[in-house]
Amino acid sequence: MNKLLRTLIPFDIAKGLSITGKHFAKVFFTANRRKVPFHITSEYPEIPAKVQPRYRGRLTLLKDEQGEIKCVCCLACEKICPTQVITIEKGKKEGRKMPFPVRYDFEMERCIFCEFCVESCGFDSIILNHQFELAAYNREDFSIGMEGLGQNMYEPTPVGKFSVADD
Amino acid sequence: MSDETLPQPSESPEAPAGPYIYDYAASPQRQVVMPKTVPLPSLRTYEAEVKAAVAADEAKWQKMLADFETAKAKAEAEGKEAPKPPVRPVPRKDDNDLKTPWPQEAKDDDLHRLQERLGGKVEEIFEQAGELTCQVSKEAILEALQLCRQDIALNYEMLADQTATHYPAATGFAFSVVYHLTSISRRKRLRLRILVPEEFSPESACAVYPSANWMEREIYDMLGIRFANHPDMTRILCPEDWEGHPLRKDYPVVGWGQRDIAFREDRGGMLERIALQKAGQLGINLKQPKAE
Amino acid sequence: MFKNEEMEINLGPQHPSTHGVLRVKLRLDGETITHCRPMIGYLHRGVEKICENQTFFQGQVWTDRMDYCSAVANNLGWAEANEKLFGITVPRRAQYIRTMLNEFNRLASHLIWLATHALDIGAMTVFLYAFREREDILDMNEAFCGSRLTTTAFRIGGLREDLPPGFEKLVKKFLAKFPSCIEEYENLLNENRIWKKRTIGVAKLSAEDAIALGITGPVLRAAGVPYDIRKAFPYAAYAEMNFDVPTRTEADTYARYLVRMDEMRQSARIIQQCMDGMPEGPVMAKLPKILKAEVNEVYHATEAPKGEIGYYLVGEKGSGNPYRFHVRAPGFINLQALPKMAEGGLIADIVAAIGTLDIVLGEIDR
Amino acid sequence: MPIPTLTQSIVITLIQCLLVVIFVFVVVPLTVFAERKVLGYLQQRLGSTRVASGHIGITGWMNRGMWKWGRIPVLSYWRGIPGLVADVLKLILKEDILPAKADKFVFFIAPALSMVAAVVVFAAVSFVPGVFFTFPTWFPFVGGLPVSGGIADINVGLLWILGVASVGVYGIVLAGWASNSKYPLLGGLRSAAQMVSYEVPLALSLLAPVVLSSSLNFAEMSKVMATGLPFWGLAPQIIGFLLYLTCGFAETNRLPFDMPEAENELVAGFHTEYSGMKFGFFYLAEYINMTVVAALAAGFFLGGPWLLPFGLQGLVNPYLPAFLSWFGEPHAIFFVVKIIFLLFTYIWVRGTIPRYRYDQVMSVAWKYLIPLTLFNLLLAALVRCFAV
Repeated sequence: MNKLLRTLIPFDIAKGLSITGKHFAKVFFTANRRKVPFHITSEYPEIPAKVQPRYRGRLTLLKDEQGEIKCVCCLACEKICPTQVITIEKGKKEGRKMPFPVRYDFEMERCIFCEFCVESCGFDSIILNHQFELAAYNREDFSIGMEGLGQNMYEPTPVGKFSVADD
Repeated sequence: MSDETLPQPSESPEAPAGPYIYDYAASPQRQVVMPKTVPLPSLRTYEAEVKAAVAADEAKWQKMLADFETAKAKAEAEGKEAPKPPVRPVPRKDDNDLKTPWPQEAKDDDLHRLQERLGGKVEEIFEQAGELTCQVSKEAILEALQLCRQDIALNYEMLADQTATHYPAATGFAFSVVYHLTSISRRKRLRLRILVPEEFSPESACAVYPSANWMEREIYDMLGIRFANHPDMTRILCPEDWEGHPLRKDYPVVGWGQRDIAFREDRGGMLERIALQKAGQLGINLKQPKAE
Repeated sequence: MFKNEEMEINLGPQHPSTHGVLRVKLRLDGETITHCRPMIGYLHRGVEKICENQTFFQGQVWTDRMDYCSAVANNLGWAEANEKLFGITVPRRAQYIRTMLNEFNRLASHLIWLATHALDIGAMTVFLYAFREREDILDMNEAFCGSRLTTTAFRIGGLREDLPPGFEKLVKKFLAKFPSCIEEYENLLNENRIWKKRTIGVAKLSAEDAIALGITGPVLRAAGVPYDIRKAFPYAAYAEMNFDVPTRTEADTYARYLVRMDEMRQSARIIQQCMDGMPEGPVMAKLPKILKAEVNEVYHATEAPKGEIGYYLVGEKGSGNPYRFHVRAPGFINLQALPKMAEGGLIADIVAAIGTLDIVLGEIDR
Repeated sequence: MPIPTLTQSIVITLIQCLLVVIFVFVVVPLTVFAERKVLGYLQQRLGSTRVASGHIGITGWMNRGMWKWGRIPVLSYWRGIPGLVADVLKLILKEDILPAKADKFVFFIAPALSMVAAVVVFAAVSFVPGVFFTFPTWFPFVGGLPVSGGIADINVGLLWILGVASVGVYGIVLAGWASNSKYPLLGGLRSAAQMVSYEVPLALSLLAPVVLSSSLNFAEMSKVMATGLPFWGLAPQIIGFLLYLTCGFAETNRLPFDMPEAENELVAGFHTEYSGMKFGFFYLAEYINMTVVAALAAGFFLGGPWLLPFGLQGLVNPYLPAFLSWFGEPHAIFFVVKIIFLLFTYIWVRGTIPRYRYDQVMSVAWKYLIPLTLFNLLLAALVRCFAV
């Protein structure tokens, strides 16, 4: 008898409907920009997406206080990179004892953002910054060099400027 | 300071004569470095090695003593003072947490039971890093598997994994096929190993453990070992008409290039040539990671 | 008299419910499936060949691209196998952190399984609710190792860095909210008559068949065999955790669903114990700069959310690259059971069967 | 009241048809929009919130405007409306592909058939009993004439409705057959079998109101069902409503019975080969069918133009205080609100409940629904002979 009653009167369907109904009511009657919004959609361009401090973004060469590039071309990052995207050419600069990278090419196209290079660098001269807007319109923009070639290692990729969040 | 005296940036680095065609055939990735040693872990080779190492060490020490004697004799002859007596080089104490697990004598009773049940067919049994290994002759593998499956004392219900490794530098055999058995009830693991020459096709384990079906197909696909009376011995991962077996040591990482799709779908190859020209200037080269 | 010849149909490789690029050749007699043959290899990237030409340290990058739903479980398996090969003892704090991250990853993987399985059978909202929880776990992944999915969280011998400062707060917030979320899924699905009709008695796989086919993980536990590597061969810090292994006996889709839901509760329990008993101390063992292997052969299996993931490494004397790198992927072996489960059922049942097997094509094709 | 001449009555019915078509073609696109928004809100996310390429130009301005709407609680529901306009334009502007060797004429007729069958049903639906409104005298041609609630007051309304509704099945079968490819044919056959097998319980569940109100006229039936029944009539009404709604879901191929185009099944739906406006016709036909089922359910079981559902209005009316009398009379607004609520429950059920397997869909129809509808009919008959 109990089983017949349970099949006749749809309690289980009613319970399911009540759960989704509660969610509908909460999202419908609360504006979507309270302090803690009930919905889980993050409106990305309008509200800038926050990333954790250890986020692995794009490779950048660092400069010390005098504006000198810290890299000393020990080629550790070039060896440790699993997909071999870093190519460094050693060169000399007059006022500096340590060697100076003439060309530091980084192919963001094949980089897998594993942060082995930063870990293997003994001189803390490269980091992965917190930038995640890395799209580009054509393939050449992905091979980033030190100077010129449109994008270089120091500024964020130009596409980042389109985000509406600025205004 | 008219602008001529300033260093004129050359309008472009000396442009290479023709279009820079990246020669895949000669790329470092396609060169194959054949392994010279045969890293097949076994108790006999390890003991032989240790003996050889001790002997070499002893010989070196004797040679040092002999040199010392001759140097002393020569010093007396010219009246100079005697050189310092050589001190035995004490092995460097590495304090780090790394203790390499060497093969030890087989103390586990499973291995001994296998030894006395299979008798001559078992070539070697030893323990390493807490794992039991038993090397069986290549003809008796099916019998060993049946024994492990049906014997109440052994009772290895599941064949967890079956793989093979290619040893080009080895004499007498080319592959080692490894079976990892798990006994769920007795919570034990065992590794059966057979050494297979190039053209020999070992018995398929599907009769005893049906789970070996796909594993053996993958071994055939990757290494080219055909297993006798296997339900359907075809390639599983690569396309059916793929030439060559990728996991062999003489197969280059980038492949023979028989299926190289165009750098991009541009039919004319115009964009590809431009990109490779730029690649030439950027010096993008696919280098082999040399681990010094 | 009327011989109706069977219809040959391909399910996949590009099909919404095959969890990746799996192609199943089906021979149909009207609506029932008479013969089913899974064809794989569409996502074969040759991870094993690549890892043979990379150093031990670099190998980890390829492991979390194999089973992209549970990257940390692969990393843990790889790290433990390497430590066994070199004979490294990992400090206790690193073991605890590894266990906690592994259990978080099991939750994330089970949530993705629940989402796609329910979506295949038609319940859309469970998909979104499951992904809501998974977002918090991925944020924790990002907080600890910098990336949500491809985590490369561990190193041979321990971890790269200790827990970030705000990590305990994230975990406490998640553990406080999680039990109520599990009730929400169960209210939506457990008693639902349509869910029961679609899952009870579908894709049955008895215990003997499962063991013979080498099936491991929740599929085996739902058939009544309490084989869980965390209990059978304890690794990391599982020896000190007390949790029980949920098993059922019906061995059908509904039983596997219940087993996985219980496993989620057990994982939350383990995480709680890890948080409470976290010891102090270093997180990285003292190791030489470049790891040189000795002639050594190791097979180390750990409990991934989908089953037993085993790493078989062969070390060559004095070389930095592994001589042979083989991965025993749980999905690859579990998929062998698909023909036995699907034959005789209807087309809609093969969708449910693929769902319960919880296969991810990345680890099947490697 | 002046007697309308023939041409005047034709013009009035044309105006009525225009009103109904406007009502249908306003409610249906909003249901399409609501499908995404309500499903989103059910799943704790926002449905469509902006229009594509949202930084520059007109779409940028629209997005910023909608971004401000989001601040106000209930109004933020309407945030994705421009996106809906884009969808409709897309359907119209998309290229119309005709598969090779497809039967051109049948391929062309099928969507029209299913669309016409869906819209024509509204002719027999009476929104308000009696006079809806009367034209003001200054109105040019038909000044001062009354306009009745329903377009056509057919006295065999229900029979007519069922007849026209089952013509829709032809559209689907012909579409499946005409696209000349294996999968749509299978999809077409499966959905035809499902719709035919659900016609039976649908008709049976509609018999209960017929028995209770002893007439087939739509207006008459909704009047009796809403006000004329004793207390005992409540039981057959509620059970009848649930049964009718289930059959309605199956009739319009909505979850949990959407076998034909179950996207993760192997067999694609019958409208795979259609694109552009032909696909638009099928898409709209499905939503119009939903509105038809909602209108019938609202009309018979939820009390139609009267406020309280399940015949409670009849029990409450005598004790109604004076100032509340407005709620006693029938008004079209109650009917429309009930239709919208039923459309909401369509999407609500689609969001929560999984899908039946194909053979289970059939077994539910023959093994469960038909016995239950017969039992409900028996209940209605008992109520009819004892209580009324």
